[in-house]
Amino acid sequence: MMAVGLHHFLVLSALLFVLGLLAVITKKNAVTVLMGIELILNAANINFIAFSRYVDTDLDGQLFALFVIITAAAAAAVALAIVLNIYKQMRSVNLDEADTLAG
Amino acid sequence: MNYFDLTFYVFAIGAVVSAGMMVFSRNLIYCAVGLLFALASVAGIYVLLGADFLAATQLMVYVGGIVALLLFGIMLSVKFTGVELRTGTLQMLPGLMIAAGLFLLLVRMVFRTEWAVNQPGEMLPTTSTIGKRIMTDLLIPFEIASILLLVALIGAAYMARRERT
Amino acid sequence: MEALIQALQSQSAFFSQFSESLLALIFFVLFGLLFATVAAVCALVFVYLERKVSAHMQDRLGPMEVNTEIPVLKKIGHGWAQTLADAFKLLLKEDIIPDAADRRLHLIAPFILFAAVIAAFAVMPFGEKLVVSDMNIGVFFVLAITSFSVIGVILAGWASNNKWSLLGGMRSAAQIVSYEIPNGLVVLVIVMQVGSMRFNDIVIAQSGGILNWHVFQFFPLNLIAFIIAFLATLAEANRAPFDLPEAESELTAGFATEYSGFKWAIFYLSEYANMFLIGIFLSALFLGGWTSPFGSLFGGFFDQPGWQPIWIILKAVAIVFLQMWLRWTLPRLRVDQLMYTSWKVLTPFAFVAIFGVGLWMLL
Amino acid sequence: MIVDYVVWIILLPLISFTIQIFFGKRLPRQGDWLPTSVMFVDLLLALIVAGKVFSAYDPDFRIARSFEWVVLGTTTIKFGLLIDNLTAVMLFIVTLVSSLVHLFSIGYMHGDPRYSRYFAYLSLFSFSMLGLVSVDNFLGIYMFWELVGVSSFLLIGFWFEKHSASNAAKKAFLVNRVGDVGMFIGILLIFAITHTFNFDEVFGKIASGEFAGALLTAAGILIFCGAVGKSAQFPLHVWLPDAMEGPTPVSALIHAATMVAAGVYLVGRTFVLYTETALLIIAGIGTITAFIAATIAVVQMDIKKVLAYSTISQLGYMIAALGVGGYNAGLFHLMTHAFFKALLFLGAGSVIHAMHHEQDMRQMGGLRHKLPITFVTFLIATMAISGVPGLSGFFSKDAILAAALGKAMETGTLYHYLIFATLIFTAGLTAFYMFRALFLTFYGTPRNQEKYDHAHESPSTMTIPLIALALFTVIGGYGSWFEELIRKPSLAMFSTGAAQEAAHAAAEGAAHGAHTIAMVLSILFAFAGIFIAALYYYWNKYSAEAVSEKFAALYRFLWNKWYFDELYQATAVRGTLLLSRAMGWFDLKVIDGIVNGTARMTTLLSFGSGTTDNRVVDGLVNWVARIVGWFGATLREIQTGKVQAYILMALGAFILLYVIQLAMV
Repeated sequence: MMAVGLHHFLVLSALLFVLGLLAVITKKNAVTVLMGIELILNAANINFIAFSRYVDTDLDGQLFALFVIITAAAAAAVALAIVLNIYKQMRSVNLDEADTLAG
Repeated sequence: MNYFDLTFYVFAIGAVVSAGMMVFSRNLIYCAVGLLFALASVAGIYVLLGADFLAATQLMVYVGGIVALLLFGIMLSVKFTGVELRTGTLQMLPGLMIAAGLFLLLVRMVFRTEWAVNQPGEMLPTTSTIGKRIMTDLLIPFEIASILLLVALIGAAYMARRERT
Repeated sequence: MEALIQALQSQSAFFSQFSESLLALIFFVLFGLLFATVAAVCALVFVYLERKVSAHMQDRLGPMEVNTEIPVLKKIGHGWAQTLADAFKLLLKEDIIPDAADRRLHLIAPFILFAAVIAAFAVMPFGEKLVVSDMNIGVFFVLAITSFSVIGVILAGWASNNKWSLLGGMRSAAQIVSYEIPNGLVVLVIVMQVGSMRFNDIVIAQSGGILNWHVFQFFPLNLIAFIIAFLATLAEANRAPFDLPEAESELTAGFATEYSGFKWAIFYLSEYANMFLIGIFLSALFLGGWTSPFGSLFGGFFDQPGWQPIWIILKAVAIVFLQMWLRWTLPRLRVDQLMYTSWKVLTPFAFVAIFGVGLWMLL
Repeated sequence: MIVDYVVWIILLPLISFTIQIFFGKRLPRQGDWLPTSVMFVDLLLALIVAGKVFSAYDPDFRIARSFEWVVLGTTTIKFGLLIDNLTAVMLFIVTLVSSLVHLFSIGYMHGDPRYSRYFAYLSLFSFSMLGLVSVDNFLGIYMFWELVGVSSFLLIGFWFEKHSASNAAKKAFLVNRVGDVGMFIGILLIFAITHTFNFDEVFGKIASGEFAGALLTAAGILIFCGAVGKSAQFPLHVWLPDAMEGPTPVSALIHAATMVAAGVYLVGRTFVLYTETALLIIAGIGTITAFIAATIAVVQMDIKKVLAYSTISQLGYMIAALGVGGYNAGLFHLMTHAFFKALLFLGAGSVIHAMHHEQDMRQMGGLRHKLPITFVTFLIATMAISGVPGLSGFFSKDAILAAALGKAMETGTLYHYLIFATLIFTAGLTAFYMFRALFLTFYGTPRNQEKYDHAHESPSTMTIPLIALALFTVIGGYGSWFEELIRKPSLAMFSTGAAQEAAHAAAEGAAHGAHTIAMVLSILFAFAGIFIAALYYYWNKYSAEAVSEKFAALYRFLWNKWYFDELYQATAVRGTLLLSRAMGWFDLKVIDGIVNGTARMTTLLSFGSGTTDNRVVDGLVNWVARIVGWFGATLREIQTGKVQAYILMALGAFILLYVIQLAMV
């Protein structure tokens, strides 16, 4: 096994990314889909920070990740509010049942 | 295998296992707990990468904020008294195939790209540098981010409040 | 820690035969056990203290009689063995898991809570050298790691599958999340003044006697900040008068209703360890930490390093005593009053303190 | 050291505003003592600052201190304070008038339901105005400029239950906005060219010739637009008379003594910015304003309206003075005017208070017996504004006229002689209408016996400010310190090269010769005005009504304020409405007509083609449709309407493309 370096972090990030994607694709419940999105953002953040350490040695990557965290927080709050509204309207948060507009 | 590598594997395996638990568990609360541990492990990964401030921010925002929020969301949006908090899955097989394919592509790209790797230096405290950069060249993004948060706060509070008729 | 391991390996032949990572693993476990033990002992002492404080404040006769037949110990009297008896009772009780509960989460929840508190001890400065990890983001780390306790409480409430538990857990989570805001803001007041989040920097900035303590600087802004921090941490620890999550008269025992035996003891332990943590945290931020209040008086005798842990523990115990005093004096708040206090009283005043100190420093 | 004092002068009212707005109602006496005492402390501090600044007795005295505020890439925006003699004078005027008005308001506003909020607003205004006169850059002055505007808006509309008050507030705000937009564009223009907001740096660029020509003239005129709005100059003067809907002490503080003078201060502060062309425009606008406002004031019957138009007229004087190069004279008049106009307004406030909020002069008369202190102080102020020798107003007005005549003699152009002639005629008008107001209010027989009987002298919190201001009105014009200390800034001050004092000296010489002529003429016109006013309203030799009937057209023209409001109503307001109505009509008739016509034509056409369609084409179409239907039925399985399925497909397609590309390479 080689010493841990950039590649390890990138592979880890890729793995977390596809797991998050899997949650987004396969879960019925909207809240779980939201969790998948958070995981995807985290995978991207690992990439940012890994590059900021191994490739570009100033802190640009970390700062970018910081802004990603800020945006994720805002997104989670708004998304949950929307989910709660959907629940109020349809008594369910399953994405496959939210098909009022489907023809 | 040294100290750094050991820690990396502990956190990496922790992150992947708990993320897997999040994806494959049918119980919503288990999903949330899986996400919690995955996020905490990612914070550990940040520490390994010398991003101490970000790791603490990660814990604070995700664990203290987003996961708690998600748990509230789950409990408010499911008729959970008497019924178990379960979620079904859709298109599991095609999903798995696509995910596996994408993962292979990403790994291929990671290993085939010639990264301009610099030998990382000593891990220095990042907090004051981050603070200074935010207050100088990143001032405008920072202000916009604060306005975004304010807007999200007001918007979320407005949408989630009880209708008064 | 890496440095410590390397030093050990180079010094001693015994250590050098193990690999570095194995040693690291062993040390992790050792430190964790050490802190768990310290917390347990603290909790024992504090439980005893709480009984005594409440007894004296409310004229409770209470447990004054528990004693042994061993001649020397018998002389102590005052029901000294009560807390030991408590501990034995808790350990020996049957661990009841309700049928409808989620077994795994029911088990894990108290440990999340406990781990969050214990982990924060890693950066607590018991002395200039007596600190496990003097991180440069120490204060922020404490705020971050203690936010795990919210999750523990929610999970405990949910996993018990009981109305009281769930309501208690939700209340507690809302309370902790709300009070984190004023707490974080007033911590910022101190961080602004010192220009560092490292505990030792903050403590050293207050050295030189009682008048240099932060609580007396920028009068009255820092005093306001200290009061806010005290109230907010009190609420985060779910202590009276903010003990709504376990309000006996409304929710039996809140999120801990369905717990018994050892797991319940863990909750109990976490609460008292948390009180001690808050004591150290507040005294490091506001009350001079491990520095002596006398400064260079008495020829700097009390400034010697050996006194450092004594000073900070004394200060922490004083704060813990204050917390107990409030518990046995004040009635419990209503939920709406609780939220009002956080959002409409503490948070605005925290902003006033930040703004005032910032302006003061600018001028 | 001085800077620290100034910082506290600015910050103290802000602190008292913050406390007052949040906790004012809970404080004892609703907190009126807090802003009032803070303003007196400010006055004390301003006196200390003035003492320290003037003890140097140096016309070039200046302290500038700034810090880096925002760093955006390579551009650094600095923010800071500039303290020179002018700032010291302005700080003194503002704190003096403001503290006296605070004191006066305790009596005047007694019992108002929003008493505490009123004082909070006054504090906010004081903070903004003090900041305005102390900052050292355009951006800062613009910020405080807008803050002053906001507090003025809040105070004009203070009694917002009254429809007229809330309308007046909105009008003031909107009209000011017209000027402020110009000013903002001007500031941006300056920034675009010089890359700095700092006064000294901008002036340095002008001195070194980097910033010149038509753009400089344009920038000057745009900045002047702000002054036109705030100082109520023609053609944006219409808001000020309406602003009298606010409480009278507010009119005294904001709409007479300090805020409206901000425009004059702005022109003075940025004086080097203006080219000859810009100065001529400034002088012209000032003169026109002075004349128009004075003629309107002659026929007004509301005592506050008379004073309002007189304010506009006097501001016109100051602007005109700056325009003809009488830098010192204009700012001198700004100071003396602040004293006597604040006094006039507070005196009017005292009268109105005594008459139970009656403002119509036709209801007054004979009040000198009932309100002795108010009468004496009002008389002093009236004499000062009319230019009776020996009082402060005489000195400053005289200096303005001398400057105008000096400029006319120096250039010899018709414009400048016209400006001088108008100004001197207006001086006569001023004396006439002010004494008319005095005679109508305080002399003669009471025209409303009931109100007269109830009138009483105001409490001491109201009379003390009157006496204090009267004192300053009398002594304010003596001594030559103002002339020696406030010197016209020349470009040489800001250039790094050798000084060019010669031009400066030459201008002074010409003005001196004009001084005697101007003084004689101004005294002549002032006494003529007073005499005519006395003929009509004191001795009642002639009847004012008869004159107004004889020149009915002119009277109506003046009574309706030159029809400015109607003009704006007809052009700006009606224009916008008309335009939108025209748009609506166009949309309704033309566009809808076209659409409807098209629709009707289409119906006809399709009716014709429909029959052929049904028979001939349908066979073909049905056949095609069946094929499409089959495809659709097959493909609709894919379109599930579920986002997750789409993501899945998009990713699948992505991977497919990637693999194909790999295979091709």
